[in-house]
Amino acid sequence: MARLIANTPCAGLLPKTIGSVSLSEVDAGVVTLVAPFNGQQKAVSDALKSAIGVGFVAPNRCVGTSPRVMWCGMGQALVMGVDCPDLPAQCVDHSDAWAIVRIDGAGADAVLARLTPIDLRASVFKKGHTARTLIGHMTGGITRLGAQSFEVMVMRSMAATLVHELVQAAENMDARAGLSA
Amino acid sequence: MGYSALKIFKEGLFGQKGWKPVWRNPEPKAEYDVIIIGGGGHGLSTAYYLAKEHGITNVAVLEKGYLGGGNVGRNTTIVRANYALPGNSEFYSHSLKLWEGMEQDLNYNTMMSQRGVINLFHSDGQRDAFARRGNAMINQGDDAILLDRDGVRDLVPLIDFDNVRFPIYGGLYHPRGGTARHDAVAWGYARGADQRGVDLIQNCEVTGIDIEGGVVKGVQTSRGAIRAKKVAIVVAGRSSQVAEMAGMRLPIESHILQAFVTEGIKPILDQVISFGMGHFYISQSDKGGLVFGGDLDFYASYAARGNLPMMEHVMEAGMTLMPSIAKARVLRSWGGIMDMSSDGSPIIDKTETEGLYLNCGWCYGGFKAVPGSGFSYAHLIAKDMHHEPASQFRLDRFRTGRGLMDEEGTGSQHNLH
Amino acid sequence: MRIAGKGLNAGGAPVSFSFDGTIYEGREGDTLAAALLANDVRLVGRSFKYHRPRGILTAGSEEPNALVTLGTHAAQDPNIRATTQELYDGLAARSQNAWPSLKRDAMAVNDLMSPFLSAGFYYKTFMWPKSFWEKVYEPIIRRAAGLGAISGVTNEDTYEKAFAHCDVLVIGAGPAGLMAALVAAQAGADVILADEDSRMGGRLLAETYSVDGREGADWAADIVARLMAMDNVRLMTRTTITGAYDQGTFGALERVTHHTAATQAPRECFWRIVAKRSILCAGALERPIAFPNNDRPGIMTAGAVRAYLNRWGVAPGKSVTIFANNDDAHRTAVDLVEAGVKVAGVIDSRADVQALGDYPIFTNGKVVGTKGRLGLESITVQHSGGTRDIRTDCLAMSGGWNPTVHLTCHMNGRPTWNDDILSFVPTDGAIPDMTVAGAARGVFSTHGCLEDGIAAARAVVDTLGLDAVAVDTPSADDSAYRIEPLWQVEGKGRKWLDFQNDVHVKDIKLAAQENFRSVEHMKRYTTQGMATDQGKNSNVAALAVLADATGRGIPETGTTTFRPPYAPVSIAAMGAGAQGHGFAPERHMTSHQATLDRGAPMIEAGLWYRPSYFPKQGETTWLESCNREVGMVRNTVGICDVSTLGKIDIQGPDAAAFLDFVYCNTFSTLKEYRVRYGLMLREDGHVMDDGTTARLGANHYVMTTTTAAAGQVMKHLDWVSQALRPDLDVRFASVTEQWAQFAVAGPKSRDLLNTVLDADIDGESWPFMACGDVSIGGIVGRLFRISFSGEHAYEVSVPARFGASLFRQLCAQAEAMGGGVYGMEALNVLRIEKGFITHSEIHGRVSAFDIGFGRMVSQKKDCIGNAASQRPGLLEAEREQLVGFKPVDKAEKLTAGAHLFVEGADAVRLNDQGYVTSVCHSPTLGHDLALGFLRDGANRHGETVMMVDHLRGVKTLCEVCHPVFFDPDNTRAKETSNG
Amino acid sequence: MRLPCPLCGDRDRREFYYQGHAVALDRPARDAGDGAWDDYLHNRDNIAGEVRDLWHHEAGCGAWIEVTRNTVTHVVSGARLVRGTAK
Repeated sequence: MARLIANTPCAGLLPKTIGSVSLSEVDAGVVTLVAPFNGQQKAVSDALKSAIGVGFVAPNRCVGTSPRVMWCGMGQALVMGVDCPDLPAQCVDHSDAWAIVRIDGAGADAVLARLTPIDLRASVFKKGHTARTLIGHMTGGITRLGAQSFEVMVMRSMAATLVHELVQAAENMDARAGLSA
Repeated sequence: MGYSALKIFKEGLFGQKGWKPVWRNPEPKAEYDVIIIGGGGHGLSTAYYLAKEHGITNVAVLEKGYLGGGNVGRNTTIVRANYALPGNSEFYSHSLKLWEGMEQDLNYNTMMSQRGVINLFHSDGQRDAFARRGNAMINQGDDAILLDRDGVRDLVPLIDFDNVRFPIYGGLYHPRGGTARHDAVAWGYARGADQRGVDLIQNCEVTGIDIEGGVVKGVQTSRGAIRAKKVAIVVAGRSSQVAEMAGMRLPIESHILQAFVTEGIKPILDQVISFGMGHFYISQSDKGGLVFGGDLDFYASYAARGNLPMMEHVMEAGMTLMPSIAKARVLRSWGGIMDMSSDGSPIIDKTETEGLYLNCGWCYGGFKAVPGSGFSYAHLIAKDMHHEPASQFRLDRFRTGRGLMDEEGTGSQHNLH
Repeated sequence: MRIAGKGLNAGGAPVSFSFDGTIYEGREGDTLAAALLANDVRLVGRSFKYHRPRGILTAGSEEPNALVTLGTHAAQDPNIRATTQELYDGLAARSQNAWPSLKRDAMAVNDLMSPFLSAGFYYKTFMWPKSFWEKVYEPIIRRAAGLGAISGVTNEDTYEKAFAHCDVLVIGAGPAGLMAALVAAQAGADVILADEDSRMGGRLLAETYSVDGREGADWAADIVARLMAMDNVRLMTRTTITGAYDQGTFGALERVTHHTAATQAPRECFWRIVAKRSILCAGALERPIAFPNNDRPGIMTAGAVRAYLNRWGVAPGKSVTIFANNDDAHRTAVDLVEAGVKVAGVIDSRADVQALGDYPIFTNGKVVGTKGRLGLESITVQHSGGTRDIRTDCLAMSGGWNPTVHLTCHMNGRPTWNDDILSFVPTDGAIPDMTVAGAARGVFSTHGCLEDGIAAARAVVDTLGLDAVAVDTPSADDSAYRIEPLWQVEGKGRKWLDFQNDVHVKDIKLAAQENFRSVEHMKRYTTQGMATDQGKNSNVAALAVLADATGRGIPETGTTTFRPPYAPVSIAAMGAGAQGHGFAPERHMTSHQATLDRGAPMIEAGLWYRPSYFPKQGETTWLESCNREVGMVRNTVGICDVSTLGKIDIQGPDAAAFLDFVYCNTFSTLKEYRVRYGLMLREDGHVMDDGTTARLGANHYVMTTTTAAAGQVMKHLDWVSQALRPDLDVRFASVTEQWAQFAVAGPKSRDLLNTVLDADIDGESWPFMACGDVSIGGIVGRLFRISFSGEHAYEVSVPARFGASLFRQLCAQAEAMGGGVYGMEALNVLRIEKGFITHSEIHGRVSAFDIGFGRMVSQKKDCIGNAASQRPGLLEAEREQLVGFKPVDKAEKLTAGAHLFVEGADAVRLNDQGYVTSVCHSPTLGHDLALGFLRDGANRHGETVMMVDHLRGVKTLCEVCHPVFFDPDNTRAKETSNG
Repeated sequence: MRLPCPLCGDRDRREFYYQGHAVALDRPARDAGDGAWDDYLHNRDNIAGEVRDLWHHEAGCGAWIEVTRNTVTHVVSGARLVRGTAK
């Protein structure tokens, strides 16, 4: 008879504060990957709306706070922070699949600009926008939570690399801040 | 005119006035025995061997631009015979032997430098795959040595053995491999062919191939129609366009391969190093520039220029493998158009049109093949029989699945070889 | 010589630096070149081929001569342009390519030999005797190679890369660029203004022009201040746009800390800038004139002389002469006279020109010779009035200005010849969405540049749907640019073109004489334009000389193309972040830490790290540990983390039909809660991957892939579903990261599981190839009764957060039962003993037929690879087929990578019968085993063949056998007892 | 180089995997004969000019897209999702 103890992906690596930015691990709670079957997108959306108050989301969007629904690829979204109702869709438990790191503080966007090729300008990538893209050499997601506040997610097994790259980028930014003109 | 140290001394005394043109600028004749379409390395060596080995000198090489302006003028100059599969093995072995006698044969210094090629491996599995390849090389009569980690360290101290992302387990060392001065190879063959009476015709673009009743009759060019008994296509990245003039559709997709050279620095690297996990290879030219490259840009293209993602990937591979070259500065980058075949190996064959021959599919390995390709192609054109070392380079292997030479084991997708 | 009170940095604090060990004093704001000239240092380097003395030629990044090395050990940085290197306290520069000293350079003997070292001479000799090239000639040539040296020590500096996005990228911050940026920004566009200089203003910093009635430099400073105050503008100084790429992508190099002593900040940053539009305002570069011995230290471009005088308050000479074919000559004279520097004469090749100030002028003039071994002492002038020698220590020359067209050539655009300015100008549309303004397109007056910058920006913002705010063009000089052709001056002595590579007019003529008439041939034959400046100073003049030598006009002669980068970029900058382990992400299993704690050496499996073996006290070799671990699994029980295998959750009404299409065998017939082995082909009929797939419900499967092919298979499934079978209603998602999965293998595996599962299992409820949910400490997990070892075995998985915890408990239990944890080495032995294949066998060239699974390719249905797998060439008996090998003499060893021959046959290609793919020493059977491929192998079991490994000197006679060596009936894996 | 993903918008080329010409969408019947399969698997028009080729937004949304692109100039003139458009 075993007793299992849980570990988070970034255990022992975070939180950290470097210059003006801070990095912290996010526990998104129960996460379910939802992929509606052919022709079921509306049905799924309606069922979600009535069950958790948020419907299925458009590409590149993240709606709600907790619970929230985050688009995560063609015909797929993550239902986060709540048990997922029965749906005419593929529903897969992803609660343990991701390492999620939050980055806050002045220059957070500049730190991410060292790692991702997407256009992070506030006029283009707004609060509630999410993108599937590259973070360094890792495939993952970036979501804007606020003016200088983002959430970055990659595969759980890459948590150490993600933290390392975010820290390196933040340290470079911090060192630049100390330079004379 | 023969070249020699004495001649250079004489010309030095008399102000270099005596040097003659390395080749003529002939006007196209009305008819030739053989027309070679393409004045790159392979086309020029084909012309040279047609004249030298088979006494066929009523030959024209038609070049759209300038001689040697294709991939022979824009590559990383690596020469080697380290293939695993039958078909490739004997061909590159023969080609390397021709390299070894080239300078005396051509009376032209192509600076063939047998400084050794080392292919690094990063796991037991890769070691065994390289061992298989090395044994195939020795079975073929070529040279191969399986180096362990320390063996590599002794030869290439520049490598960061302690921190490289994919650890160095060892390397397959091919001492007879090396580099050569790429332009000189084209010029040497051009000069040799011209001296034997071959017409090298630049700025002459082929616009059509004349075929009557299944037999080739000649070509249409930007400088008029030219009749020929035999027509040989050897145009690398442009193979599909020229073959289409004869109604052929080839198992070829044209792709970009970038290469890079740094500012000249004092010698630090003696061999040619290939870093498999990083798709990175590097050597240092006699002028001091680090010459290196990586994988294809991967999208079909005729632009002869690349984009940043692959460029950065190549630099990143260099930084993990040998971070001591960090401060060498990239001076120039360029791209060549690679005729990627769907098993990664070449085609030297007849076509369904009588008198029309095809030589293509060299992917990014064409430079080291220049002598062998010309020699075997000339043999096929002259005798209408395959030259033994190139007898596996058949066009029908894709349809039948017989004798595929997929060295990378990546299948029929052209850009994965 | 410094002129008191002169220069933009007149008030700058003194800065101490050294050159070749001598300490000098410079001034804050100086470049190294300015500071050296201020200290009357003229000799700064040696040329590449002839080691001729070299001085400072320019005041910019195009400098071909004044290249120095900074730093030592890991920080050693060669080929630094003294003309752009900003001075800082303690900067220590060293000259290059000279031995024993810059003044007395032994290799200068090459120059005496030069009559015999003409262009391309090396192609004509060094051929005899054959063996001498590598042994004698090449080593000598290589020793002479290169200018600077790198240390060969592992880099210790930080470099970084970053991305930036904008609406309008303005390249160059001279008068045109400043106005363009201002207009675009005022219209509301997001603007990036980049300039390679430390201070924005371009030529305005080097000239004495006024703009809007004020000093040009002050005017520029005001515009910069206004731009800085706007939050839609990003100013990037010390940033060179290095390349133009597709869809508005640009590469850029920012020299972050080159101007300071070492700091923690990145030394350089390589930017990827994406711009909707770009405006090229890169200005123009002045070209030298090819006259006899035009390369002595002290001879520099006229524009550079003005820059040193006006920006840094430095007179490059005490008695300056000027030689030109255009009006710039006179501006240089006027500025010098103004500053109280003696102008010994202006030699103007034109007839109808007057002096603009108090200095002697020689019309129809030419400089036909110069004197001074290590620095200019005098020149010989021919002019309307005859010939005379003039003593001078600085000659300012101007052959005219070349627009900086380079970036417009990066996408294969060819510039256009313009006869008015006798140079090339950019061709419209050479770079999509790029507009060229100012001197970069041949507009040379200050007023013209300001106006052009405004006009360009107005047009650009219009295409972005923005409205430009009206701005008046500031008042500024608008005098016309007058020039007459002057490419070379006849006379005794070499007329240098490429100062660094030592290419002179005669070399170009020799190339033409030998029929290297095409520009590319000339360039490659003479090395003209291939030095570190990439021909920025010399290409146009060399082209003119070639045109003349071949009797063609310049346009017909052609142009050489300019390739990226515009200025050299360090490998470290473009490869930033990759040093050490940064090259690729690292993937860790949940058992990673526990595995390290147990002292297991890690090996890479793709991006993953997996344990090789788990050494126990007293074990001295990996083989000891491996043998013990194998025995453990065969006799008791072993634990292995197998989480790295790809796991794909597949659901939908058509899930079964989809699997039938992607696998060559059938899955629609698989019962629920059962597992089946599947073989996946590529469309070309060769094996792509294999693995087991479990059916968890009518419309629910979980597929496993090999670790190596997980990504490829996922992409393949996406392809098949989206492109080939959109009619099938199926969805799939990777769950590789969701589950931590462990193999529990061995006779005691069930007993062990029953110590951790909430409810016991037995052989009836969990027969071989069964699967389903289980509960562990109240956590829902999954159990699969599958075996990659041939033993009675399971794979148990739990949500990844519990992986580390379950692993520790499984290991503890296993050890308590006399078993333990095992690594890749043991796993490999176990699978070879059972003849299970991995990517060592399915290496991309094998068909299902080759591995004995030909009948698995169901002909009852279509599937990926079905048609191509039936090509005759993939089904022929003489193909190499999978077999096993045992040494006839059990003591002999086998090696992977060896080839196979008929006994007695020579080990040569023509006799090659096949090869060995996997080898292990089997502690179970007590001898080596091998898997491999042998011609017609399926029909040759029982034969003996010779295994030859030349590389390792091994030659072993082997018996060919079935690939399954151990428990061929699979009774152990299938055991059903409930004990 | 940037490609217009119909779902994600303009993205850097580095997010995409390239497969080859869109001929791969026209998969022959199993019994179409070796000529048809040879054309499908190996032979290409390999046009110097505008082509339709297949990319996978691997580091993005996972969509396979058909991009219309010029192989000489690299000008991209359009892209569409493969799903639902394949024959």
